[in-house]
Amino acid sequence: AQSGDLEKAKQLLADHMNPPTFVAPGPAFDARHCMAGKKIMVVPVSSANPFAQDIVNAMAAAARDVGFRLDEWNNQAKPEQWVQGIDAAVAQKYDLVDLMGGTDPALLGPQIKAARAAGVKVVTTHIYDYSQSPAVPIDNSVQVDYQLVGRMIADWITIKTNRKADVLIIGSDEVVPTPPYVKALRDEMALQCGAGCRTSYINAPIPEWSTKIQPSVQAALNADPDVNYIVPIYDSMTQFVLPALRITGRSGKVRIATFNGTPFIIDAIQKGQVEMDIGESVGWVGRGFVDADMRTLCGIAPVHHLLVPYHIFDSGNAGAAGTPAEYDRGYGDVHVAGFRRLWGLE
Amino acid sequence: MRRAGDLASTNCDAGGRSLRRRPSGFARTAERLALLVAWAVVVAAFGALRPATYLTWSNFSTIFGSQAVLVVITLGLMIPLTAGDFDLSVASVLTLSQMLIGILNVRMGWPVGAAILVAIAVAALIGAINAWFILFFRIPSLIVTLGTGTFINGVVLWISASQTISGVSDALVDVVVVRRFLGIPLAFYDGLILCAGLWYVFEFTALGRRMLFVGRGREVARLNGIRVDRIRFASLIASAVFSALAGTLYAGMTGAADPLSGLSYLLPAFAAVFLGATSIVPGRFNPWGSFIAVYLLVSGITGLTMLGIDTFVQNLFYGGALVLAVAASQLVRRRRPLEFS
Amino acid sequence: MRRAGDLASTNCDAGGRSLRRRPSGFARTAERLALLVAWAVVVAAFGALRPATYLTWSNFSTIFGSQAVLVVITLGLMIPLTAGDFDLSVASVLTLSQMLIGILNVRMGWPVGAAILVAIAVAALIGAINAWFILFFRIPSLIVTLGTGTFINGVVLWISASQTISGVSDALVDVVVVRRFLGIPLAFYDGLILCAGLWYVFEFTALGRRMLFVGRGREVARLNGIRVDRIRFASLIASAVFSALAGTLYAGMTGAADPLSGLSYLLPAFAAVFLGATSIVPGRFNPWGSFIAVYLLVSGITGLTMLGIDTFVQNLFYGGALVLAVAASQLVRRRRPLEFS
Amino acid sequence: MHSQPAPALELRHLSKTFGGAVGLDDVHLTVLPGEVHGLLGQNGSGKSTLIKVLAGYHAPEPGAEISVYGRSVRQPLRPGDFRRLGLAFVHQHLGLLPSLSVVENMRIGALAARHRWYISWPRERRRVEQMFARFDLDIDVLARVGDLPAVERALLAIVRAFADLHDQRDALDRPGILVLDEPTPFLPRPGVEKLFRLVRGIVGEGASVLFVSHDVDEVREITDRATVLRDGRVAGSLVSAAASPDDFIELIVGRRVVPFQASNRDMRREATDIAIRGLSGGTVRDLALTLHRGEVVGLTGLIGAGFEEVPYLLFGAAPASHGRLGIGADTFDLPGMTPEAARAAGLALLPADRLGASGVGTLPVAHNITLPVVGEFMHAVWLDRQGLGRRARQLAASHDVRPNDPDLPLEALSGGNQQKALLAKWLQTTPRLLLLDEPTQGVDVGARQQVYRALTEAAAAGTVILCASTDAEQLAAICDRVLIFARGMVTQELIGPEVTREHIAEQCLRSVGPGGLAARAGRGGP
Ligand SMILES: Nc1ncnc2c1ncn2[C@@H]1O[C@H](COP(=O)(O)OP(=O)(O)OP(=O)(O)O)[C@@H](O)[C@H]1O
Ligand SMILES: Nc1ncnc2c1ncn2[C@@H]1O[C@H](COP(=O)(O)OP(=O)(O)OP(=O)(O)O)[C@@H](O)[C@H]1O
Ligand SMILES: [Mg+2]
Ligand SMILES: [Mg+2]
Repeated sequence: AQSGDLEKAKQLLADHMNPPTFVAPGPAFDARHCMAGKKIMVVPVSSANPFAQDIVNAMAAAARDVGFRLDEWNNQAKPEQWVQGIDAAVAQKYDLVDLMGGTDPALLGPQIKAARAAGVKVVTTHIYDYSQSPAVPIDNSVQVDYQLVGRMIADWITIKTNRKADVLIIGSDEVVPTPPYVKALRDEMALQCGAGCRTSYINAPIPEWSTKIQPSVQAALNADPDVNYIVPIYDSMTQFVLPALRITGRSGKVRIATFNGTPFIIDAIQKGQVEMDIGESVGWVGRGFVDADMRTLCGIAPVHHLLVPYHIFDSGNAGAAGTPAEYDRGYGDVHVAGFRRLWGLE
Repeated sequence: MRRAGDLASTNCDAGGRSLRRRPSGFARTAERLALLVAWAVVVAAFGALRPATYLTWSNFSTIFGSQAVLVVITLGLMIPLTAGDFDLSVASVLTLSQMLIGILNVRMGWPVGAAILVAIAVAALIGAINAWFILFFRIPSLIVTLGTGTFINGVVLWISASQTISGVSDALVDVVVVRRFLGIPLAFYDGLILCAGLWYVFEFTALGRRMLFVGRGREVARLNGIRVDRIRFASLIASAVFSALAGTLYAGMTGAADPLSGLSYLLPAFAAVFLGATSIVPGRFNPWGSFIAVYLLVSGITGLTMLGIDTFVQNLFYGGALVLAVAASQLVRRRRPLEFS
Repeated sequence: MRRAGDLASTNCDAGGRSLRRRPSGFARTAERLALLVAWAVVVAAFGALRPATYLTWSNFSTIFGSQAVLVVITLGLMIPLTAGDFDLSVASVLTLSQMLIGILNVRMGWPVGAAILVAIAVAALIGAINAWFILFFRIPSLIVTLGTGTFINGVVLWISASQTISGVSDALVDVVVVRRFLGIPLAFYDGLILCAGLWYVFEFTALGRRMLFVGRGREVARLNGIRVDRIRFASLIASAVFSALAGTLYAGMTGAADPLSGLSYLLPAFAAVFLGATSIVPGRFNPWGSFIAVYLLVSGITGLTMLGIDTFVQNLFYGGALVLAVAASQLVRRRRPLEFS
Repeated sequence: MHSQPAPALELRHLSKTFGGAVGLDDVHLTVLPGEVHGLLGQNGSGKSTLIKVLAGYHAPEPGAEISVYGRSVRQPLRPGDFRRLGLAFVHQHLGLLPSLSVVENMRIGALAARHRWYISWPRERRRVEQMFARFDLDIDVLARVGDLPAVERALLAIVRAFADLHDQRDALDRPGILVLDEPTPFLPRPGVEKLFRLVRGIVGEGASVLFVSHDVDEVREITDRATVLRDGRVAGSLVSAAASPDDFIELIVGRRVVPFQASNRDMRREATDIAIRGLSGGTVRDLALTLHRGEVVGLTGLIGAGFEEVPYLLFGAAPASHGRLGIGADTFDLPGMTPEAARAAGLALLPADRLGASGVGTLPVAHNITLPVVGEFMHAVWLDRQGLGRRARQLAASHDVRPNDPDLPLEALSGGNQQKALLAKWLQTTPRLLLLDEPTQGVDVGARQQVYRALTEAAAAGTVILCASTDAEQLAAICDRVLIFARGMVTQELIGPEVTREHIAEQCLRSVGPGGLAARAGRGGP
């Protein structure tokens, strides 16, 4: 029952391995002019999260480039700190609050309502999957195609194993996009890989990664010796998967495919500990958010989908990210010029 | 069995330092007000650096409003500590109760009032279970509440399927963060009232006195005709109920229920209880001291945030302030050991 | 003619508790071995459910190999507890030391041995700082270590820029998890050796007894000529050093260093220390008891995962086992309170 | 004129202040080799403080000089230094760790003294068993010290001190100095005699002894000379043989003391107020007792005879197996009695263990003294704290608690003053039945008279007092009737005029059959 179409899958993956090309999210506009005197407050999920931090840095760079003020509300992923951030933005008359990278609007309903009532626009970025919609009314939501990631990983495994995969998936259900992401992954496995393949799933909440993932993975591996792929759906989980492989003596036998493009995982690819990691250019992501936020503020047709191309790192191209790897290396920089042109800066 | 106080305090001071030393009136006052002064210093410092944004009423109303949850859970933790028991399950109970409110109110469409009542009832039940294990089996409260806390965390992950539930009734949200008095969300006044109430019980009722004796000397309390186990039982239920109230405020503040973030309140609550015990009524767990402690710490952290300083500095400030504030107040009291038992 | 010994069973001390004789030999043995039995039960249960996979050497070598970090940090925590002090900073010290190893070894290219030595030295320094605040200012150890722990977390975020550093020297990784003896990674034997060592010190050296005396009565210890502060100082340094060793194992286990995950070891370590104190040498913190406690808990969790049960059940099991195991052992000892002081 | 031998212990200009309070003030003390030297003084006069300085627990104020056998000692002493000097101690509160085993407690000193990298516990156990054999004591070496009766705990501390002294003498080949801070209150007479035999033994071998006691007769019996402290100063010293009890008491208290003596009334014809029927529990078997309004009844016997359990059994502090208590009209089932029920019925219990069971040391005197009445000060919903403060101050004043500063933690008072405060706590409630266990243990002569007076006044006001005590003098001073116990049963009843010190002592010794005595303090003597 080989329902899926392997050729399409191969093509899909190939597309995401060569250097990306810039796709404009919308029509060009005069950013400098319409952003003059405007202020944006970014409330990242956590200032201690390097992924979010580098996006903020990229956003700040873009803002400087365009010439408006963009501030970050430093926090440590505590909802009451997010609350303070929004209230402060209102009190200090910011024009827009960007809840970025996982700051969950579901936990901020009242503040968002109050902010919008006070004429401050509130948007979320990089939290919802295309298939989801914001938990609370909001001015704009720039969403990410997590389902595509799921499909890409499923296709990758299918191809690499010739439809003989036994996949252990590790997720964190409390993270907003996890359910559709995992569902897409498993559906695609069923579709492409079909009868010859199994998937099993372990849920480990982020605070319990270090205490749950390793023992659970070990037990799962001992319970099912046929497991040949592990998918930590967010790549920082890998740190706790690797020791489980070592202890159960499966290093090398069980392969790892994951998502996020966190530098130390790309290092691990270069060391052959991880097979593939799907990444996004944080510089690109950051500029994409600034672009969307500016359109929201300037009343131009809003952007709902983040069009930043995914990039697959494997042993072949991981070196391009540098050793040790860094965020935002290995993706090229077509986006920089691309956005400047779009914003009428050149 | 070692009681909360013993573990916490430096009980016998091996130096045989004076029990007698009566600090001068001035020193006593200085000791009592040390934390308030520290707070003033912090506010003044950041005010000087960011007059326009930090020294604004809106900023302080935000600070006051956003910390009500921590204030209430801190008060809850203080009750069994005073009676000589640890309750490490407070943060878990907080999380469970806001999740119950979320599920009952949002998923099952109950009126929020009923949901809150159920949450409080469940919390009281948990307090009773803690007390039962502690008092019937004579197990150290630290172990019992560590265990029940972990268990409750599992229950929360279970009933919530690890999902955040948003859309808690506006009725609750309104009375917690939307409605304001003097520009400060009502939540602040809830914390204030509970704080005053607990202060009244500790300082101005016979019950408060008896709790203190139970905490400091169980056998003495027993032989003076105090129903020791009853008081310990009640105080463990009280801490659970306070945690449920904190959970209610949390649900109201966020308009939602999430299965994990509430757990991060445990250590800050401990810090606030003990830091507070160095002030106002030095050497005793006391509500106003902890109230000030909470706002001292968050005032500093907010200031740092406004300066746009990296977040790791928040931890440096938090930890540093905790130790240095206590050390300073110890110097004021000529390093007479704090006796919590 | 009545012997003085008889008086003990009939006299009634001021506490009003009628005095008990030492429990019968059998009861004592049952009490000592309760935890081992519980472990056996857990293993038997899951073995029956999953004979083919659970009851395999590879499974147990995995279980044994994977818990060394928790074992070592638990041992560390036990030392100051025995001498009557809390150390809430152990998990932070663990995190700091693995991060130092990561930075020095990976970023700065130091030989891993040197990096480990530096990490241990820094840990010892932190232990000394804790001790200084506790002993010089006479601040309860709970407050001091809560504060220094938070401070250290800030330092870790700072020096790591919140990044995970991978690629810790294979030399370390090899000796921790890759190389094996009897199929079990060497890390297990490190934990085993430290456990045996600490057991020897506690049981068979004057130093170990002095710690116990200090923990049980500082004034009495001092009157009998024990340098109380010196012992407390040493035990706080020891706990920090053990935490650094745990951090070393953690770095070797994961082959990386990350700024946060180590912190989640604090509560499990407490659970293991107190659960262990109900067994082997009931009423005293003891290494073998905690050693068994750690493996009892992980054996259950492994079994649950093998049954493919949702992970929230792990929390239920963890919390439930903790409370029920202690409750059971309390019943065996006729609910006689455990006294840790 | 040839120089006499250097004193074994010489203290000069020894001062110690606790913040404001003076513990010791320029004390001089000389103990000669082979001398038993008494150290006397009222509660709080500084005896234990002096001793804790010798033990290196308190550092004295600068300027103090301490010399041992002529060699002056580097100061401040560190904990444990006393061993090098050949000193050994029995501290006032014995210095034992209740939660640990007998073996461990007996070896604390040795383990503190020397690093050992291998301790064989069987060997330690044998060593302790030998020690016990040498002092022929019969105590389970594996028992938990907290489970032992007070007598045996005292014996442990004493034997430990003698053993340490013995070891040190071997090590230093110099007769040591034994310091005993109130070792006798817990001991029955035979135990005391045995202790004195041991003391004379080591003194005969050239050792010196510093002996603290509130019992003037004991002091006169065993000491050669005595130094008396008052408010931390040396009030004078006496040659024991030459001085009369009154000389001692006058020097201790600072004025002549008329020893208090209540009229030992025969009240059999008075109306019965309280009836105890068939009380059993612990050692006590089938005790029946009727008490009359305002009667003071003493319970005594040899320690372990069970009399000391009666107060706790009646108060519900220890479980009774049978028995009923009748108070006026209503009766109570004693097995079901609880302390709170007892309080409600008008009973009050003053346990012997002051800071362990009677009051909380870390809380202010005021809190402790007003605990039973705190409910009455709830005006409407408000606790009248000024009122409580006033009550505390006035109670402390009327019972002469010194210093009268209700804000002090209870533990900052000396034993006697603690006891006065805790007695005042109960007397203010005018209990129907006041239960006492060793009410003046470790309380000085002066304070003792005040306690007697207070008790007698309470009785006069109608309170029935049941007083368990081994102190015959005390019982004779206050009791209308004394019951003598053996093996949990009343064997003798002394009424009215019969209640004299001699009588009581004699009957106690009679109470157990021949050979029984020895059992209490370990049998026989060396
Ligand atoms: N650690 C301390 N802090 C403050 N005051 C103290 C301390 N220890 C003792 N004192 C005070 O010093 C004085 C002497 O106390 P000490 O215990 O030496 O009296 P004592 O002669 O032993 O009395 P007793 O006969 O009751 O044992 C008392 O007033 C006591 O309150
Ligand atoms: N229980 C023991 N286990 C192991 N070694 C011991 C033990 N007791 C003593 N030793 C060692 O044996 C040597 C001689 O022991 P011995 O008992 O003669 O010393 P001691 O002076 O009696 O000891 P202490 O002063 O502690 O009573 C000493 O070096 C001591 O360290
Ligand atoms: Mg004394
Ligand atoms: Mg005394």
